[in-house]
Amino acid sequence: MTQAPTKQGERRRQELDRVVIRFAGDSGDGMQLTGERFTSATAFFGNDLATLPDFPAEIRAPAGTIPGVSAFQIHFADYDILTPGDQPSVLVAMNPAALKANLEDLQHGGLLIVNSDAFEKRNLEKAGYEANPLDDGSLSVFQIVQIPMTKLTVEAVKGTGLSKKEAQRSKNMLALGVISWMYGRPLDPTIEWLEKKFAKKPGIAQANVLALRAGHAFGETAELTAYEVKPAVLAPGTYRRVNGNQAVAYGLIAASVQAKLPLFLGSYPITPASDILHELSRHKNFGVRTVQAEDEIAAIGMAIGASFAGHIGITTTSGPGLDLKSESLGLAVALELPLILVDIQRGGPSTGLPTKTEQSDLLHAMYGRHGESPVPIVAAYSASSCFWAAVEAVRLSITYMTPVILLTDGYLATGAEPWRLPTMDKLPQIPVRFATQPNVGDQFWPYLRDDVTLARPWAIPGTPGLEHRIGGLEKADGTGNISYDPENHQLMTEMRAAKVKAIEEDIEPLEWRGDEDARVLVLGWGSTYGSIGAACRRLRARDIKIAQAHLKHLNPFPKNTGQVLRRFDKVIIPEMNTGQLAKLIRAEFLIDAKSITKVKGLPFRAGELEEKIVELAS
Amino acid sequence: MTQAPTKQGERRRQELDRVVIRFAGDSGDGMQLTGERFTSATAFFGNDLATLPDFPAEIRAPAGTIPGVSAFQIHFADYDILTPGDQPSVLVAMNPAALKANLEDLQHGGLLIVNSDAFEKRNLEKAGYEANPLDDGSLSVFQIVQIPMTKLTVEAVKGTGLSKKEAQRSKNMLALGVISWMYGRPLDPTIEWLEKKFAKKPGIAQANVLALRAGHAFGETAELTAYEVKPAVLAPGTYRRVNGNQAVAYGLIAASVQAKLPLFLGSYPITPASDILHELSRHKNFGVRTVQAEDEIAAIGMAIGASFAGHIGITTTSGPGLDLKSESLGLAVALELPLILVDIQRGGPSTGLPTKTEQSDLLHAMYGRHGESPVPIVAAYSASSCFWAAVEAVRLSITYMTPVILLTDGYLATGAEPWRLPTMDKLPQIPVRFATQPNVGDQFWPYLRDDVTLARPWAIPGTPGLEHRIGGLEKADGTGNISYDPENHQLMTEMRAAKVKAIEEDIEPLEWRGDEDARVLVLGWGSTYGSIGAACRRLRARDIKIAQAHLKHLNPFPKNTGQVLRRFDKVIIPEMNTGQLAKLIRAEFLIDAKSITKVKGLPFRAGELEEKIVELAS
Amino acid sequence: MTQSNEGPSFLEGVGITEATGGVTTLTRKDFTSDQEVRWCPGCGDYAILAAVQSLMPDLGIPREKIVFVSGIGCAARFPYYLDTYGVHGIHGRAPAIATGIATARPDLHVWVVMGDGDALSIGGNHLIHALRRNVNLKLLMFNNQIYGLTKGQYSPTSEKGKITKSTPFGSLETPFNPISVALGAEATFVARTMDVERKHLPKVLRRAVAHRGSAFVEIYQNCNIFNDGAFMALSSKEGATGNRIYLEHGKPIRFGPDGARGVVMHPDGQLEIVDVASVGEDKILLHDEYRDNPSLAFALSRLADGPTQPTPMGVFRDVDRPVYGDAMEHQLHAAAERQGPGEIERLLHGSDTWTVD
Amino acid sequence: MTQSNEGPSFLEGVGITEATGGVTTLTRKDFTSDQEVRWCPGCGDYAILAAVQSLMPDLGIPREKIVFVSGIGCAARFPYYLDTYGVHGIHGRAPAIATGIATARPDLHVWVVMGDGDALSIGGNHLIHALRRNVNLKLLMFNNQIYGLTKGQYSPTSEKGKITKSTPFGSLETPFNPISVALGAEATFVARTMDVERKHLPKVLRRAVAHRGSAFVEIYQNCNIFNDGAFMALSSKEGATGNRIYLEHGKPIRFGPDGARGVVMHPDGQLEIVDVASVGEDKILLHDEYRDNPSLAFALSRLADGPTQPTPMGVFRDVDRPVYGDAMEHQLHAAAERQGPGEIERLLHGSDTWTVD
Ligand SMILES: Cc1ncc(C[n+]2csc(CCOP(=O)(O)OP(=O)(O)O)c2C)c(N)n1
Ligand SMILES: Cc1ncc(C[n+]2csc(CCOP(=O)(O)OP(=O)(O)O)c2C)c(N)n1
Ligand code: SF4
Ligand code: SF4
Ligand SMILES: [Mg+2]
Ligand SMILES: [Mg+2]
Repeated sequence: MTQAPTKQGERRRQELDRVVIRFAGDSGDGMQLTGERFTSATAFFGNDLATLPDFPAEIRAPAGTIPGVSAFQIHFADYDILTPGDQPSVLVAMNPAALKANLEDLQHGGLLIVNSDAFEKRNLEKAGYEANPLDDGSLSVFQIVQIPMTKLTVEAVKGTGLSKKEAQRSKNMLALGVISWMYGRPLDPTIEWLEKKFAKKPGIAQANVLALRAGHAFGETAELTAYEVKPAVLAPGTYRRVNGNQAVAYGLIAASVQAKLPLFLGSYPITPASDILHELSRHKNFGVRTVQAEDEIAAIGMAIGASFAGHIGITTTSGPGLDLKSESLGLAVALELPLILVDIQRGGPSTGLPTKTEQSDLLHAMYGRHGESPVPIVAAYSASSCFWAAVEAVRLSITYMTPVILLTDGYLATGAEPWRLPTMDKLPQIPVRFATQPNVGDQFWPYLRDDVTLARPWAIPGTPGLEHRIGGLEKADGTGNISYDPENHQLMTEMRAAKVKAIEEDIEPLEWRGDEDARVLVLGWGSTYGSIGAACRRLRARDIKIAQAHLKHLNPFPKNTGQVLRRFDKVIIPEMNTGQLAKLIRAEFLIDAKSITKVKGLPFRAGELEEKIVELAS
Repeated sequence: MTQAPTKQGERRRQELDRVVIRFAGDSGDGMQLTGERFTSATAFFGNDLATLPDFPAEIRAPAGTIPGVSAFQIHFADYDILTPGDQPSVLVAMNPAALKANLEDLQHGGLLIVNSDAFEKRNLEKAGYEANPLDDGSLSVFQIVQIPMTKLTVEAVKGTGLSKKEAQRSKNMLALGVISWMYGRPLDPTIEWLEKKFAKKPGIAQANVLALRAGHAFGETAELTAYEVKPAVLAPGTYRRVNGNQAVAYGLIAASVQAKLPLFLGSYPITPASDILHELSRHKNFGVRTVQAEDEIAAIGMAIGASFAGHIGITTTSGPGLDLKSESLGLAVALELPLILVDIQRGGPSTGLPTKTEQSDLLHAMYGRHGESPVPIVAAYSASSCFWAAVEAVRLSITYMTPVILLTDGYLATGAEPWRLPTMDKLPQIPVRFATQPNVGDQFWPYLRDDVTLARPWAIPGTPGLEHRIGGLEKADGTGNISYDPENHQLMTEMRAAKVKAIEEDIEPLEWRGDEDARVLVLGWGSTYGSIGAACRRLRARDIKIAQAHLKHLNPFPKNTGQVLRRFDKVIIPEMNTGQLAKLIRAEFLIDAKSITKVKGLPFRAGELEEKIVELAS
Repeated sequence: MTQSNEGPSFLEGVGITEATGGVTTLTRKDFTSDQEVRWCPGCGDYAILAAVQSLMPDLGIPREKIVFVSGIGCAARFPYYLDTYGVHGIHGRAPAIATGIATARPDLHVWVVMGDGDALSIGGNHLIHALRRNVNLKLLMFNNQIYGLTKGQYSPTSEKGKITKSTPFGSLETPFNPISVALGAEATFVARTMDVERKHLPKVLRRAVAHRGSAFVEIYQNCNIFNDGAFMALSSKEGATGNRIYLEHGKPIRFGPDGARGVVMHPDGQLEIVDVASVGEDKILLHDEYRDNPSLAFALSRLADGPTQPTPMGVFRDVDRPVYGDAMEHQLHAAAERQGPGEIERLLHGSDTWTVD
Repeated sequence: MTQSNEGPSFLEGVGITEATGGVTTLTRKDFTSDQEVRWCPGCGDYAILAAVQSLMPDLGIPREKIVFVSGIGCAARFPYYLDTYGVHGIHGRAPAIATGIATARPDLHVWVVMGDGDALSIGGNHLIHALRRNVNLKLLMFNNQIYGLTKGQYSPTSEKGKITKSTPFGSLETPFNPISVALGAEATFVARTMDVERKHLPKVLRRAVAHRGSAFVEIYQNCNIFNDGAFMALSSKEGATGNRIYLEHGKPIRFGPDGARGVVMHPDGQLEIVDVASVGEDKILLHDEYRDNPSLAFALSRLADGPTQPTPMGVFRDVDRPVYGDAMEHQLHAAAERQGPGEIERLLHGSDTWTVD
């Protein structure tokens, strides 16, 4: 493991166990990139970490304004952490708008690093400041570090021949250099990355590297306080950073390898799901076919077609796309074909808050089709768990010949965390058995079910003798021929439900953790995992007894769910919606589960949850 | 009121209080028309009645086969009845397939009238009979009346110059004539109707009338038993027959008259909803605009546009179309515009059983949109109640500036019943107040809400000074400008929910009827109303205490719902799905409601419900 | 009944490669499923079905390599009646489902059967995108100018002013000309034929099969229940000779009794129907199916406003262009060659990893 | 704030009839909303917005009679910046929503703003149906040949082989030619212009306004973030003279320095670009916007495969056809005249009633 660079003569670094830094600037200032690079170096350094990008829905909102502010938060520590942090302890503000939009969140006494060059009249006006906050004493509760970043950058890159305007663009790297010095992050990975990224524009690469170095030097010469956050003690293994969208893509590919079947993705771009399409498009050497369809309906239609033809049909989307796919998803239920629909939840209703997170598609995933049309639902709970959830979704889909919905959300999709890479032997087997022979005398019945899984056989075109036709009209049990027979419809409806229900025998039971004598269980699903975990830690630190359980399967629930829930006097369900899981739990188990809800486009803060749990628990 | 024709010399008719007749024949035999005409005459005669058409999804399935059988059942009585009857007491079978497909349902000892001409080799084979059931004694538990209908018809219409093949087509009228004689129905309304219908083809009109008369004469000369079912004692008033689709159309028009706003229907044909489009298309003199859109998405989009422009935007569909409309419905939720989405539920999932009934879209209506996207739901419970439900949907939609879903189903849509016509003063007022002036100083804020209803103002294009823009992105409270502010999103989410919830103050409370000391409540919604009512009658006849309540609003529930439910020890919910209302009730009220479910494409029979209620009640 | 899947190459679809067909010659019966045909007696769909069932054995394609895909409608029942693989999809989406099949498995022969509503109303977008992608699909549109299955509403090909259940006072829309729509959407193969064309119909289908890529075939089809006689101007005896303009590559475009009438292109860019005698045979336009530029084909599609006037039948356009599924497979192979076959460990390890011991 | 609605006629939409406008002349500022414009600096959308805001006051249409409707995308932000009525709809559905508005209220002036993805990918079907219906809409498609808002995936108008986030190895599809698509869909008005065309752009928009019915205008628009320079062959100095072919009704179709190049129609039905000198001026094709037959306009749309070659700009087609909303209103009036105005009692009583006393 690479160690923190300790320069000779460096003063002793002040030790911290954790830090939360937020980089904030104009959309054009490259804050996401700065954050990403800092994260990379931090991961490389060996801290545990979690990140939270937060950017406007516009491609580029007007420069200098509040709606144009883009921010990136990273939480890193010398122990395993669960969330990107409630309140930043350090805020880097590249302009007045960034300061104004983020100051409220900064901890009192926190460190505020500003680009003082940007605090001139026009920018202050655009941000709605009447006076310069750097001068009027209004920031006195913070430790302010003013750095003339623009000027320093222009000076640093003088030799490169770039115009002043071009030169200024590197000021984010200057900021990164400063912060890297303060927190003892290595520069090399970033330099390497810059040189690769701008290989074709060496002038730009050079300027960025110069600015980065200049920032680092500034930190040292200006004698800013230096901190140290020791590497976390992490389980041995090879690590990488991963965000949820990457992990979904990798999980799907891994499942395809396990199933020895090619992947076929039909997708239509939509924030925040598009990156799965982008990632999968790059791995054609795995035989992954990706089609950017004309719309979401075509995308799922193509995936259904591919599944019929023997591929693993996948379709990825977010809320509005999920709506559009409902009819076709119902067709997949009737056809009983494997199909994985990945929904990256975002703020709704309608176009809503497209770049913000929410967990408000659960009931839609459960019930959002006409008729009785049950579909298994799997949910990821952390960025890296998206990998496992994708593998699980494929496994269930193929084993039970059913479409499966995989839910993640905007927070998981774009937030990154270190991920200990699994070895392949940890992956489940996904045996695929295509039908190759008649199954009733010399006939092939496409709806003759497996006794255990209730799955129908998968006979793919190209298989002689198994020619058959399937469709969305009700099918006779067994033969699959069109049937309007009342009894058959009843039977088939029950069969489809039973097949989904049967999955409860084949999934992990619900685990709970916490104090043996806890009377209160906090039940979660999806991306609230980290926040709930952090909140429970805080409660336990206050000697409040508490237990925690997290659902990875939402339909069916693990078989022991009722049993676990009934063990406690009180069940509290925090959700980033208005109480959707709570509805399901109440209806299913008649338990008076209490909701903690939030729809602000942002994850729960641990502190916020802590308080609300205490309130409800008492 | 017209009296039954009593011919001189007619023998005394045997009195019955009720009869259930099923007409069954090939799809090409005109059974629906026969049933319709008999129903008309029966209504005219003054019985209470209910009907149940049941026809194949194909336009015309192969003649003579079981899948090609089309049937029409009518229940009529001298008292108020609630359902089209469990088991027919009379079966008219025009061919062997019709006999085979329906015999099972005929009451033991029931009357079986067959077209003996059709029982020849080829037809028997097509129906899968090895021997002629008319000869082999297998029908001995029934009273069989064999009539050579084809021959009689051909003879009767000899004079008209029609070919034999054409002549045979009138055999359904011959059957109708026979049955009309047996049950003392007047012929005149049918003759009048035939003459009007075939005004341009007098030969056909004449043939049909001749066949009808011949059947009547046959009944008399063959001395078939004659029955009498006295007119029912119905509330005074003017009556007509109406089916659910007509009633929806009339209700929408009536609401448009009350609101003094034009209707705009955007629709795409789909069984069993198309007839609403057909009906509304005919009433252009009411200013009703109907557009057959290119698909369901366009249909609702157009309706939204029309609502924005100040019309009452309507869209009508069935299951698959409901799926497709979800995204746009979510937009309407965000825009907070009036919009009525009428969903005629049918058997699902996917294409399912398109001509059969089901109640399986309730949870989809509740939750079938991404994000938190609440929509009020109104449900009709009988054919004529569709009128009132449509008026109510429009009233809520306009008053609360919200899309409203109106649920009916295939059974209500096509089943007919006598309807006492309302006088206009029974219709609710639907005041519309378009905004005409700025509402905040000299500005117009499109999301400034009414204190009571929480409705936003409706300012339509053409109003000077109120120019404004609305869209699907989250809107700032009040101004309606785009807002990504976290607190605002929370507020707006709560606001949209509160607005729907507020409706509970403005709707009828849930009424229950039955024994004061009943411990069991049967709770229903939608088209189960009749069956539940009939089942409860039967239970009461057996001295079993029972109470009944029926929900007309599914979202929000009437305010007193919990109170009513908690009055009873047991709540039983019969539904033509797998327990959807039960899920909502359980989640909301934590009551261990028990389900009786059925998904056979057919309504509950009273007897079947009776039994199951007894089982569960004990 | 089942056997485990022996890890086919990721690149080759699922690669069932077992050789079949070839040995025994198939007959029409082999392509007839055991399902009862459920169209109205007299429906034009019967003739099309018969033509396709008869054609199939001649093509020499093993049954198991053939997939019929459809949406919803009377026409869409088609797959049930053929003993091949088949998907009866949902309304309008057949081209999308078929695109998935054909792109995943370039080894298959995928047919799409659509009604005019299915193809041009709800499914219009999928159709035009399949055409521009040049997916290897034979797309048959049964144009009866009406919604059959839902019992008689007008369709996007119904003539303006049509009185139907949903337009009791007459429809208001200009119909689509399906050939024009297809050509405007970059279709590589566009043709028209008719249910009653016992010889022309299979000939056109054969041409469609010979075209690798999207082949769009409009088939005029009589719905004798809801739109009887819509094609009378072409199907009647006089119509057959007077109004059917048979297009043949390289041949002058002539029709009518004794080929007395013909088509010329004016220098102002307007096609006109003329008496051949009056302008001279050599002025008559030669049909050019293979021309890369679709403009002439488009102009021909505008000769008639609807099937009530002299109407071109046959292949309007037949040009080569890379096929979507083939091109994708090519990218897969190229990537595998460049990057080596996919290895999951290598993928996960990416470039930015670190190790904790 | 509100006043009760005094029962307008059912037939006349909702009939706000108060006279406005007229009195004071409006300026560009009156059409500028208070919302901050949120496109990337340098985006071609700014120029289009400026052109529209400047044009509006000249049209003499009261602000309140104008509605801008859009879908989702960068282009789709357009309505927010105009102080008229506006709906920011959902992706692809703007033509449908706008059809509802324009059909309910023929008194309004309804504009639709769409991106190329919005209009031709997800919204393709609504667009072509709005065109064939001839709904009274001005449909502007900002064609930047890319998905801007979702950060750079290829669109249905991107050139084949395009490398984007979703096609790292190059796209495989032949792009749509939007003018061809519109003409294939029976559009009555079809035109093309470009963001940097300071004079031509408003001129074309004015023509669109003058056309009652669907007016489809393709506007080439530079996305300087994800597809910079896509229209360089037309927007560069040399491109402007060398490659822009300005179509003008009744004029010979000439372009290039000194109009040295021109377009001729060959008798084999093929358009060709020639040196005017070599064929003689009188052979050059005259442009005919008003021709009922769309074939010539279609042929012109095929002169260039994309905006990298000599490309016609201006009005391809402008023909009169009954307008959907007007025709519907006509049916309403006719019905009221025939049947009398609607009376609900009469409706309910129908023909088949009976009375119980
Ligand atoms: C989503 C959806 N919308 C509507 C329908 C109802 N529907 C079934 S087929 C059809 C149209 C039939 O017309 P066409 O496609 O021309 O086929 P035809 O019956 O004439 O062969 C319609 C509207 C449906 N099944 N699904
Ligand atoms: C139903 C749905 N699918 C996908 C998206 C995501 N989305 C928003 S805009 C857009 C395409 C943008 O491209 P274009 O229409 O060309 O407009 P531009 O941004 O280039 O102006 C997409 C895919 C969405 N908002 N809704
Ligand atoms: S309705 Fe028309 S298209 Fe459908 S089966 Fe009958 S005749 Fe054929
Ligand atoms: S992404 Fe492109 S189209 Fe969108 S605003 Fe930026 S420059 Fe304009
Ligand atoms: Mg049709
Ligand atoms: Mg674009």
